Parts: sequence; structure tokens; C-alpha cells
Amino acid sequence: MMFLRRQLPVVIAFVLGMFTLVIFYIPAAPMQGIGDRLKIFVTIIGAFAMLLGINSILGQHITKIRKRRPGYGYSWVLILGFVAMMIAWIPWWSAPPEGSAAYYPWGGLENPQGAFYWMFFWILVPMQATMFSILAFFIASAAYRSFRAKTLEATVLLVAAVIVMLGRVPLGTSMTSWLPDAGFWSSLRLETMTSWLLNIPNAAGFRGIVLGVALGIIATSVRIIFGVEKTYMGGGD
Amino acid sequence: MATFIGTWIAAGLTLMILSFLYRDNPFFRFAEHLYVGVSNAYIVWLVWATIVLPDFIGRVFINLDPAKPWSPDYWFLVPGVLGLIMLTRMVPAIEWMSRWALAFVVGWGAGFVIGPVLNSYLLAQLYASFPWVNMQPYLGAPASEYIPALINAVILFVCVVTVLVYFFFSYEHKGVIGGAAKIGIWVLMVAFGASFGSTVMARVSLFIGRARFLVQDAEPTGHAFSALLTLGLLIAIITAIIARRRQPPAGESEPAE
Amino acid sequence: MVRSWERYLLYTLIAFAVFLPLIFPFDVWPNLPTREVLGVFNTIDGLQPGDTIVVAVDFDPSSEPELYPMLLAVLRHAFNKNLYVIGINLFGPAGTGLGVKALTDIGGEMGKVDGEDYVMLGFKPNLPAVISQINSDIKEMYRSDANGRPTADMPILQRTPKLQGNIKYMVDLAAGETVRPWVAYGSAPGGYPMGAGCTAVSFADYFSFYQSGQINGLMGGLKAAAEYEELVGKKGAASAGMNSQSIVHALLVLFIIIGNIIFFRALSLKRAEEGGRA
Amino acid sequence: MALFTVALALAPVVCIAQTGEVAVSAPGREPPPVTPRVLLEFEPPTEIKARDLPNDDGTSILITWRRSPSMPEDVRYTVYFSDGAAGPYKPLPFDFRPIGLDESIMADNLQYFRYRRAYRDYQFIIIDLTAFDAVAAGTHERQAKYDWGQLYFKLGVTTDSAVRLFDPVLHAEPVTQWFDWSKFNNLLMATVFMVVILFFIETARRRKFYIRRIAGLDAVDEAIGRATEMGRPIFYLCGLDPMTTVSTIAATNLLGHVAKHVANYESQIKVPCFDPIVMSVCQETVREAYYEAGRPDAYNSDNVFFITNDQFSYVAAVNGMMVRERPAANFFFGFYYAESLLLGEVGQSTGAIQIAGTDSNVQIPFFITSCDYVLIGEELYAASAYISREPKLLGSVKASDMAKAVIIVVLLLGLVFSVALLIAALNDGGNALGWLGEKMEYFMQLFNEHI
Repeated sequence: MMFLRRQLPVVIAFVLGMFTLVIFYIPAAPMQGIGDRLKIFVTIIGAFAMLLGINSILGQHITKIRKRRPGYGYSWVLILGFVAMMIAWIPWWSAPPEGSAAYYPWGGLENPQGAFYWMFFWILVPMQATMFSILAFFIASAAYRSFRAKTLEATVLLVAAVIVMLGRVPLGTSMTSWLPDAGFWSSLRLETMTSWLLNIPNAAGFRGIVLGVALGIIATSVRIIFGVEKTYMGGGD
Repeated sequence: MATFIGTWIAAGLTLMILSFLYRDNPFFRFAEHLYVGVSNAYIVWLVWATIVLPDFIGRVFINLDPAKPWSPDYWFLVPGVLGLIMLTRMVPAIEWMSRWALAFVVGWGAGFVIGPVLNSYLLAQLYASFPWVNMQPYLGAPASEYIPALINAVILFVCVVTVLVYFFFSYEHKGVIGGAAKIGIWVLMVAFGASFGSTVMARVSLFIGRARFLVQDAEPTGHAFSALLTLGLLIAIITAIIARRRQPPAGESEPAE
Repeated sequence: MVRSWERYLLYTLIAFAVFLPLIFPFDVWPNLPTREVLGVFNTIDGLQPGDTIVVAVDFDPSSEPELYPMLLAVLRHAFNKNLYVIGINLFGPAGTGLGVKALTDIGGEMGKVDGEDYVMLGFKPNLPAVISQINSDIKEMYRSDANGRPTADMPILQRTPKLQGNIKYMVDLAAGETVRPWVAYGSAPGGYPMGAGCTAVSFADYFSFYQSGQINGLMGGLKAAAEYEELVGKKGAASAGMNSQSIVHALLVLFIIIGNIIFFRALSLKRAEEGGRA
Repeated sequence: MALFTVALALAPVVCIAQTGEVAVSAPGREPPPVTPRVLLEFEPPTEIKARDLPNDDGTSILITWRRSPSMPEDVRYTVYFSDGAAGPYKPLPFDFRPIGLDESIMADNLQYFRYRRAYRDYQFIIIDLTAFDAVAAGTHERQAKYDWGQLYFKLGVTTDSAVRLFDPVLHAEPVTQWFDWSKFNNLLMATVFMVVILFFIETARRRKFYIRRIAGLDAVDEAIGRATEMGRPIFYLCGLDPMTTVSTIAATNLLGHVAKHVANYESQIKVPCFDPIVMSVCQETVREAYYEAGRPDAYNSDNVFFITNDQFSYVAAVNGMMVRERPAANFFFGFYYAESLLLGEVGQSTGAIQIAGTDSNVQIPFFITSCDYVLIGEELYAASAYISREPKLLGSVKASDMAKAVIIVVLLLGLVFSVALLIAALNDGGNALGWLGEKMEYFMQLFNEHI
């Protein structure tokens, strides 16, 4: 029993990890075939796991409604939204369009006349885009609040951000368009400075981070394969 | 008709979510909960239509494309069974079984990343930092191109090394290491600043897109009404500011830096 | 320390800076075309009437503001040059609708016929497989187009049964990571040149492909869309947006400067006070 | 005109070409009486050879040759094939793009060739033999499968209308490889690093390594204490990536320790999750932390919950909760996308102490501007080692440091070599430093993606 609970997962992770690691170096077709197949296996398992999540969120809100916790009315909104979209997925009132891919028996996004499509485009998409667009305001307040030249580092951050912000819009570049576009003075044009900043220090900074992150990724993977790291199973050792 | 209703619902939901900029309010909470509900249903569909149906059911149970010969591939029952094992999480008594499926996924992921990460994160990045490699296109170029390129290649090199030194954890940042780490943190700050600046553009254009939807695309009543709506919203915001200025918020802590 | 009214003032000003130029458009600042955008423009401009290009609509509504104007400008340019256009979406199911809309709108405007001068192929999952398949046979992969019509005897696909050898250029308008697979499985084995458009966020990332010449043009964000509109000579949503964009950026810089002035004044006052005490 | 050329060259037609050295590639057209002068005057390439393509799955062959010194415009290399050694030689039955006279240089394609400076003068063409099978399967007339052993090739040069083929006849048997030698440097590094990591983890079990203090981590305790005083919850986010990624594993590692502190302080922790698997792992981690702290009664499984797998509805929900519940502290560890700023700014506006840690490069700036402390990139991984002092984590950090030291040494060597090569190149261009220079270049090539 203890074996099934504790050791077997470690064995599975070791076998799978070692195998996928090794076939990276083997170009032969049979090995690559198994590798490709494993990739699909993993996505399928992940798809099943999605049910866990749906179970959690619905359960949580149903409990909220049952116990009449404050704001349980909104939980109704959530559940009704979910149910409505699920019902819209099955458009028994309209046949799938002629010649549409045969393997979608019900109406999802492939059916532009369906209710699912309508809900997607007029409810989900606007809200998604709006949540995204709120970023414009938050990025502004973040910049205003924290771009203070308190320390040398903060000043460097601030100056780089201001140059790039101006260098990417016509208003900014027209501020320095009186400088010649060749020779030494051209390097003071905002667009030239922007491009230099993005290409040299920006690239180098991120390269440094990436090198470290790569080492961290490999270290963690090695720990998982050799069963040293078991956090993913929940709990410590 | 569907478009007409849709436009107005979309415009309404847009304003409801934007109202969050002022503060949390019932409109936003309504939109938020609707959004979560609808998006969960969308995810269910997406997973079904792009993974479960074509990759699982279509390989084991049903021929989805009758025009082609097909025979079931029973190997794909393995992920199906593991997926069901994953669902034992819902049953506390046999919850531990789900670890097998987890170990499968995580073990696969661990083995899969090592090779590609070494290749494209480590080796390729390392190689591209050697000045000789970066100078290849400029060999034989006139001095006016050669010298700036050389300076850039050297700066790039120094930046990469100093950032690496910053990420040294075994030594205290003192002396030479401390100095290099100091330069490293400046380089990082330049990188973050530049990245911040270029992202501002992306984010602002998203709001421009939404604004365009409200001002120009909200057919069929067209510009006039939506412009009115927009102005109304702006007036509401200003009023709110003035109102908040007059009476200091009671019991609410001011956002501190 | 930022008080909430400052935050609201900033928000209101940004809202005005975005809305007003959209309601009252004007045209003051020239948007100079950059080398990267010219790469795409010149390639399409150099094609002969009757050539076919592929435009991949690899984005969904969440990045529509940046990439849709780009798509419109590229299509307008292509139809102006009497090129045939094959649209395709391999990013997500939601992008197909955008492609259909853009092709129908611009195609209709220019008097082009769906199925003859252009076609929009729908979404299919598993990008590498789809790309390498349509490189050698489109109709095998796509039995029907995005509108559900059979592709078997569609004139444009009769003329262009596959991408390899038949198309002269391919532009990938990508919100995600689709440029890499298009380079690896599409343009490199198929032997056709390729350009890319992307959001301003991933712009810096794709520079590596541009520098290595794997893509011969790169359009990043709204600015590039506006440049392309200007190059095509028909200003649209992106050019209108660039005014807002310019003002917001300038506003932000102004706010940062003001914030710093306030900060340093407060600092010097405090120092003076402390100095006085001592 | 140039486009017409391409069209002709790419025309997917099989036609019986005229036997002999000159063949026509346009279908149904009489061969031109005179081969264009450019082709006749073209100085043939030398050392034309065919062999199996190394490091592949046994489906392709490789043709290499030394570049011809003549470089007329509009002339490109092409390949003709035949079903038997005797000929006749025909254009390839599938699309094949003729390559230019300065394309496809061996020295630029290190995934196939070991680096040699001389390879700057050699070109190559890869022929994928499975394409023959695809053609055979696709056309009804020629049902016979091409026998790979009977395929013979000739290299030629072509203009838009004519072709000139060169001897010798080329033939090679493709061989399936069981090891990709171009990834040898990768394998070597992976193995060495693996051993080093396991060694340091073993060592760390016996003695603790020193790790420098990481700014921001002291603030974690402070934040938890503050939450207890204020009687408000703590929000802990594990990022948006699935359980397979390092950042999420590091985040759950840290969660265990934060949760233990929270249990000791009798405060409350809320973990809204984006991924169902991460959720179940977090549930177990938090529960175990409460057990270890001796307060299993205080654990409430409803506090670790799933929201949705959609990015912005997740943010909308978390932001809503932040504004309503006004947490005293927010911890954002793990991998984030565009939502980082939304989370950070809203949390900031509610007055919470915020500590973030992410290895998502693009999002770090936004956390820097909106959070009180940020763990940049690798600091996130090191942080869990610093807090927990667990041998497995300490050992990994130490091993990574070793690797970084090696990388810096390699980079510095590369700098020295680069300077030497660059100075030498000022005088004699391509052949800098001769034999020694080639060794130096080879050293740098060792760290290319492919060797």
C-alpha cells in the first residue's frame, strides 16, 4: 500500500522523465513516434483534470447559495452564465452548416449561426477585451506612482522607460526629427536610442535572466526525475 | 437583430467592467461573475473540441472523418484511464491514486524540458554572447560601421556577464563581485525600463480598441449615442472625483505607496 | 504617495486623451516608416498581379485592436495590387470570424469575389501538422472553407492547390507563438519568403528572427499598423489610434516628470526643515 | 521575369527529360537548340559527393560539393534523379526549390556538419526520400513505389529554361541513426549537470551551504505578522502555469512555508488557483503545513480553490476579492502573463504589502512598479531554498551557481579568443590566426545549439 502511495509515483516519474529525456537525442523514427504519442497523452490527461476545476468552482458557489452567504446572488449569475453557455453549445434548433468539419457534432465556435458563437462574440470577447484594456489605466498609474528618481536604479529604470515610450510614437519621434538622420548626432534621435536600448541592454539583461532560469529549470527537472522533488504530489517529503 | 442586441449587451458589459476603475460596485460584480461562468463553459467546449474529441474519442471510439479509412488505436486508452485516475481527487478515500497520473504528467514534463531548454535557453544564448560571433557580419566593413558594432558587442558581453554575477547566490555581494552585481542590477533596470516602455504601447492600444468600439463601431445607432454614453461616463468619473475630494473617505485606508 | 484623486485625474485624462482624438480626428505628426515595416510593404509591392499570397490571421479578438488594422492594411494593399489572397487561422477558433470579416469587407470594397480572388480557411488544431500538410495539399486538409463551402472546385484553390511553389509571400499576423512554427514548417521547407506582424509585447522577441533573415519584415503593434496604413495611402483605425497613443504616452511622460518634481520639492523641503532644526 | 523563372523551376510536373547533359524542365516544349552560354561557360563545381544525411531518422540523403568559382546571375543548383544508374535523368517529381550559388553553405548549417572553416566553400542539398513515396502514393499512374536503393541523382545548374547536369552519378543509402551527434554537447552538459546537482544535494544533506540573503524574504514574516494584527487574510497566488513548470513548483514550495507561518500566527491564507492540478497540490500543501504547525483544526479546504482557467476572468475574480476582502498581504509567486499588472496595481490600491517573485521576464517590470519586493527570475528558486533550508533546494542552488561560474569562465575565454581573432582579422580577413584561429572558433562552436 505504501508502495502504491509513495514509491510508485516516483517510479512512474523516473521512467517517463528518463525516457522523454533520452529520446531527445535519438532521431530514429520509432522513438520519435512514441515521443509524439506521449505528448498527446499528456494533453488528454490535462483535459480530464479540467473537470476537477469545474467541480471546484461550481461546488464552491453552490455551497455559497445553499448557505446564503453574503453576495450569493452573484453566485446565481455565475451558475446561470455557465449553464446558459453550456446549453448554447448544443444547438438542437439549427443543423451544422454544410460541409463543416464532420467531427463536431454540436455547435461550438464552428457554427457561426449558433447561440454559442453569439454568446462568445457579444459576451465573452467584450469582457475579455475590456479587462485587458483596463491595463492601459493601470500601467499609467503604476508608472506615475513608482517612477520616482529616488535611487540610481530607479532613475535608470525611469529614463529607459521614458525614452522607449517616446521613441515608439510619432509625437515623440517628431520631437527629435530635426536632428540629422546620419552621422554621430543621429544616435541622439529618439527612435535610434529606442532601438539601441531594445537591442543591446534589453537583450543582454533578459539573456542573463534566461541563463539562470534555464539552470533552475534543469535543476528542478533533475530533482523530479530522481525523485528528490515530490512537492508536485502535494505536501513535503 | 442578434447583432443589434449583441452590440448593446457588449457595450453595457464593457462599461460595467470599466466601472471598476472607479471602485468595486454591483455592476462590476455582476459582470465579473457572469464572465467567470461563461468563460468556464467556453473552456469546457474548447477542451472538448480541440483535445478530447479529436485526440481521444476520435482515435479510440468513433471515426470522425468517414471519408478516410480508420482503425481504433487502443494505446490511447492509457491517457483515458490515467485521466479517470486523476479524477479520484474528488474521492478523499482513494485520492492518493491521482498521484500516478500526476507523476505521469510531471515526469514527462521534467524529461521533456531538459534537452530543448539546454539548447535554446542556454547554448544558443551563450553562443550569441561571444563578440566574435556578433561581429561576423561586420568583418571587413568600413570603420564607421565596424567600431559601433564592436562597442555594442562588447557592451552586450559585459552586460550578460554582470547580470550573471548578480544571480550568484553563494557569495555575499562584496568587493569585485559586489561591483559587478551592482552593474548587473543597473543593466536589469534598463532592460525592465525598456520593456515597460514598449509594453505601454500595447496596453494603450487595447484601450483604444475598446474606445473605438464604443465610439465608432457600436452600430446601428452609430456614433451619436455611444459618444453621449461615453461623455456621460466621463462626467460621472469627474463627479465622483469631486465628490471624493469634498468628503474624505471614512474608514477606508488610503492607498499607500 | 499617490492619493486616489490623483489616480482618478490620471485616469480621466487618459480617457479624454483616447476618446477625443477618436471623435475629432486630426493629422499632425508624420509616422515615419521603419525599416522592419518596409520589409513587408516592399515585398508585397514588388509582386506581380495574379500572384498569390497567404495571410495568416493568427490572433483572436483579445489582440484585435493591434492586429486587425494591420490585417486590413495588408489586405487592401494586396487587393490593390490584384493579388490573390488565401487567409488561414491556426491560432484559435475565435480568429476565423475576424478573418472572414476583414476579407469580406475589404474584398467587397475592391470588388473581389469570395472563392475566386480570396478564400478564408478556418481553424484547425495542431499547427505544425496543418502547416506542413497545406504546404503540399490544401484541399486535403480543408474540405470546406470557413463559411462551410466545399473547396473542391473553388477557382482560387484550383489555381493554388498547395502553398509550396505556388505562393509568393506569406504574412503571419501573430498574437502568440505562431511565427516560429510558420518559419520552421512553412516558409523554410516551402521555400517562400515570410513576413510577420505581432503585438507590441512580443515585438522585441521576434527581432531575433528578423535579424537572422528568417522573416524579411516585422510589424510591431499599433505603430506598425499605422505605418502600413500610411504606406498604403488609406488611413484607418491604426492611424487614428496613433494620435491617442501619442498623446497618452506624452501625458504619461509629463505625469512622471511632474511626479518627480513634486517628489524632489518635498524632499528638499524636508531637508531644509531638518537642516533648520539642526 | 524573375517570377516566371521561379514558376517554371517550381512547376510540379514530371517530364521525361532529354537524355544526356542538357535537359529541359518546361513541360511540352521543344528543347532549345543551344544551351545558354551561361550554362556552358559555367565552371563545374568540384568534389560532388552524396552520402547519408547524418543525425536523422534514415529518410534523407545529402549531396555536397565545393563551390564553383563562377557566379553568373540567374543560375542556380538543382538535382535530377533517375530510377536506375543508367538514366534517363528527370527533374525531381516533387517540388524542389533550386538553390542559389551562395545559399546553403555548409559552415552555416552546423546541425548537419561539424564546424570547419573550410566548409565556408562547400554547399549542400538535402533530399528527403519520403517525398518520393508521397508522390508514388499520390499519383495513380505510377503506383510502383520508388525503390530507395535504385534512386540515382545528378547535380546540375539551371536557368529558367535549361539545365546542365554534371557527372558523377550520385547514390547513397539512407541510414537510420540512433544517436544525434549534433546534440552531443547538449547530452554532455545535461549529464554533467545532472551529476553535479545530485552530488550537491547529497552534500547538502550533511552540511548546510551558505546562501546570500535575498532582499524581500524578510518581509514575508513581517507581512504575515501584519495580517494577524489587522485581522485580514493573506492572498497567495501560484501563477498561471501548470504544475509541470519550475516556477509553479517553487511557488508551491514557498507556499508550504508561508502557510506554516500563517498557521502559527493564527492568521488566514487564501489561495485562488488558476489550474485544477495546481489547486489540488496547493490544498494538500496547505493542509500538511497546518498539520505540521499543530493546528489541523484551523485548516479550511475552502480557502484553496479553483476560479477558472481563463486568464482575464481569473483576474477579474481575484481583483474583486482583493477589493472586497482587503487582504493585508498579497504574495504573487510563479509564472504570470499580462495579468501581473492588474493584480499588482489593484493589490497596491487596497494598501496590501505585496511580494512578488516570477521568472516571467516580460512581467517583472510590472511587479517592480507595483509591488514592495520582487524576486527576479532565479531569485524565486533560490528563495525557497533560503527559507526552507532543505538540502534538495540548497543543493540545486549551489549546483546552479557552479554552472554559472563555468559559464562565466567560458564567456571570458570566448572574449579572449574573440579579441585575438578580431585583431588578426583586421589584417587578413577570413583566415585569421590560421590553425590556432580555427581551434578558437571551434571552441566557441562547442556552445552552439548544434555542433
